[in-house]
Amino acid sequence: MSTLLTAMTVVLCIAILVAAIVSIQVKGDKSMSIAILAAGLVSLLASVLFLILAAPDVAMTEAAIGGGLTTFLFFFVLARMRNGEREYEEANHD
Amino acid sequence: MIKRFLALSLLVGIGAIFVALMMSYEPDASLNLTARYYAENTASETGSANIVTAILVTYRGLDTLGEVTVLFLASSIIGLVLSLGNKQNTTLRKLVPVGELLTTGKSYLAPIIMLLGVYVFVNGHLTPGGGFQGGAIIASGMLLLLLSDPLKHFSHALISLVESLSGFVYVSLGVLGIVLAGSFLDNRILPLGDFGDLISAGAIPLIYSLIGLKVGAEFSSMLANLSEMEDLQ
Amino acid sequence: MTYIALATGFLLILIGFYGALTNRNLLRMIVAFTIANSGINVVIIAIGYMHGRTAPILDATVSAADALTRVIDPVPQVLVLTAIVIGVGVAALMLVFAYKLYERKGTLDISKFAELKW
Amino acid sequence: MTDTALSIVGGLLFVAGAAFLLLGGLGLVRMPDLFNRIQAGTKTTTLGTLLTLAGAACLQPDWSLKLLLIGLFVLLTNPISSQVLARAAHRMGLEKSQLTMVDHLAEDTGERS
Amino acid sequence: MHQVQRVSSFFQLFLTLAIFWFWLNGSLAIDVVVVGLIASFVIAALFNGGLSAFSDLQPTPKAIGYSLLYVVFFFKELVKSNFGLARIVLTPGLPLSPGIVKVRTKLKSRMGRMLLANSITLTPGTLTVEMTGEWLYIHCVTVSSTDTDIATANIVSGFEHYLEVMYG
Amino acid sequence: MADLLVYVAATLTSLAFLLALYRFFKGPSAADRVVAYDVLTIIAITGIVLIALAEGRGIYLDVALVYALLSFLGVIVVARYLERGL
Repeated sequence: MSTLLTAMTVVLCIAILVAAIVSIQVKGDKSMSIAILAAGLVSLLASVLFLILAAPDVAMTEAAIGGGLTTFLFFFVLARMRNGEREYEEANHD
Repeated sequence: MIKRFLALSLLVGIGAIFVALMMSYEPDASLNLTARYYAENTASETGSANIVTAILVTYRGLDTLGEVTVLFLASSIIGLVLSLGNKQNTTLRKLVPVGELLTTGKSYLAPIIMLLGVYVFVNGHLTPGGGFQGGAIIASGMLLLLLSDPLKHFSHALISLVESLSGFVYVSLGVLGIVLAGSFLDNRILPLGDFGDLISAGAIPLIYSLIGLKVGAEFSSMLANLSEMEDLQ
Repeated sequence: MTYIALATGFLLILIGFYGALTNRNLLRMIVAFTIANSGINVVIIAIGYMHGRTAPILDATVSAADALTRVIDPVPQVLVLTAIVIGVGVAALMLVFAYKLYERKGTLDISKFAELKW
Repeated sequence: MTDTALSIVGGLLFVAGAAFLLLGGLGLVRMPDLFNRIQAGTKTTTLGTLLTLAGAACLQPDWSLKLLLIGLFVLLTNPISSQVLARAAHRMGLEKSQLTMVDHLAEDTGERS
Repeated sequence: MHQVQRVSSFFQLFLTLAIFWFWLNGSLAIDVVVVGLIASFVIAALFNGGLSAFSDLQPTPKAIGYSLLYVVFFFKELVKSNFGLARIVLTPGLPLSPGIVKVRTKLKSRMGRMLLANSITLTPGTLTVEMTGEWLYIHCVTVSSTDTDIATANIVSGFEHYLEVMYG
Repeated sequence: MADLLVYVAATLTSLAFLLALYRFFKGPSAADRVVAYDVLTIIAITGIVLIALAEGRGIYLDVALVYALLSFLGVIVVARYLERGL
């Protein structure tokens, strides 16, 4: 079963890196919310990676915190300053 | 443009260090000295099946106390910073109302989420999980309540009561460890019981439950403070 | 497996740093910071992993007697466990400060905060 | 894992569940607009997850209680998230596919369709 | 009267949580029972007014029999409609005719309406978008009829037949 | 035999995962990405069950339990933000 785990690790790592790149590079309408969502996906998938690396305690912490709490904190602050999202587009045209 | 170039060159430098680290890294074939001690003695000394829990609560219990304190500080600084400043233009926010489905769904899911949190921190010494995970799950239950009613105000008094009460009992149990068993936060103030039972491993389930309540209350107070922020233009 | 996870962790740290250095928006910088944070966690856990061994929890499949040969190093896991929880606290603090700056200045663009520049 | 009849059944259930997951992924990529993507994506994956959980319960009968509970939680939480998302998408006035025949909700609330 | 209702709703929630606790632990040892009862009691007291699977369920034997039948019916529908959607996805031309239709429900109790909406959502091909009063707005992958009454007969009636007996 | 079937299932699951990831990467609107996120977390539950089977440890299922009960919160948060209800 070791090859199965290795193959799953490869797939997961690709997914994590893609999500991270989406989070950094995304542009356009609603780009801020997509960036936050992608960061949440990074931590959710990292928790599966932790489980493969035989750390179920850490995996559970990351799943419980990355899934809802962190995303929520970001969105709550973002909802209070909706102009900040639009402003990003103007600021980054250099 | 020059800034971007500087950033990229810095990243290349860091990346080179990382590659060097990875090339020279060789996985250990056997456990190192500390890990060996923990692997051999945890079961007989603390009676806890989960070695991570045993280290977190007993062997390095003082660090955990410090960590919980840091979290407490973070949540109180958030409360302090948000309470500063001008509050004259407080208008009630106009929000899209919550649908009936989410309201009904919340009222049967929130108790189950809370129960799962309690399960996770009570079973901290047997299964993966424990106080920090359980506290986060309880705070997620609070988050569901907040999502289904964004203008809800939590009782700050209740949250800080739970927080300070569990903190007080936690420290008292630690001091009791000095008196009865010889060191701070020693779990052998209660009988170790049978290995693998729910009530075993001395004071570990009790201490971890208190940590869970404390962490849950701290996260909840963070959420409550953030949800009461005002809209900015 | 260790090496794949290690490489992912290092790459995550680099991606996070890149985002934090090149973005001008404060919130985007905080998002990049959390990505770098998870990358560091992945690296530490990957270093603790040992091939062919299993999680440090004793139950029916791993008895206390053969724990020495079957379980992996629990110490990095304890470190990361606390680091994740603290990470949330730090992220929340940064968000609150960003909110306060926005309240004072009406902008999130980092190049507009010029008081401490010289 | 021994090759008893039960484990073969479990393996087959596992493959069937994975096939439904693949179908969900395929639907997610092929469908033209958001509502159809929700239908194809999250619904077929629910059945897929339930089947894989049943397959795991056949392969390891000791775990069946916990696997059943996981399935129940998926059944409880999944519809709520997709309903809330569909409602939000409709409220945002998201563009619907050209094929859409009728939209009573937009007619009744007076939104732009 | 109000007091009686409160106590009974508390007891229903307590019972549901206790069942979940034993299910989670998978054992009935004495310490598990004691801790579980305390935890369920505290949570049920904090969430007074919360719903559970037993809330609003009619206490007649017929309702209990119908709830078992409902589970069977639901899984039958789930598998059937999954194969229906599978055919659509795998057909190269994507034979879609999507739309949002309006249907009517007769159910009044909160839990019954919740279960109806969830069942409609979980069967692929239909998705509840909005629910106001007696009207449900449902997105269908293939709209059979835009008329409210015919759509109601097609989509809702099967589930409603069971739920009406269970929850009244 | 059963092992072989599990391998086949793992391959199909990985394919589904990559397809959903493609939608997450491409997704024209924010809501499309949220759907992809939802599908990815559901598939991850199957992934966790596969890991537990491969390692032969039932206690890993607790993580799947937490995943199943909490991952929908992220979707709800984003959906409420997008419809301006937060």
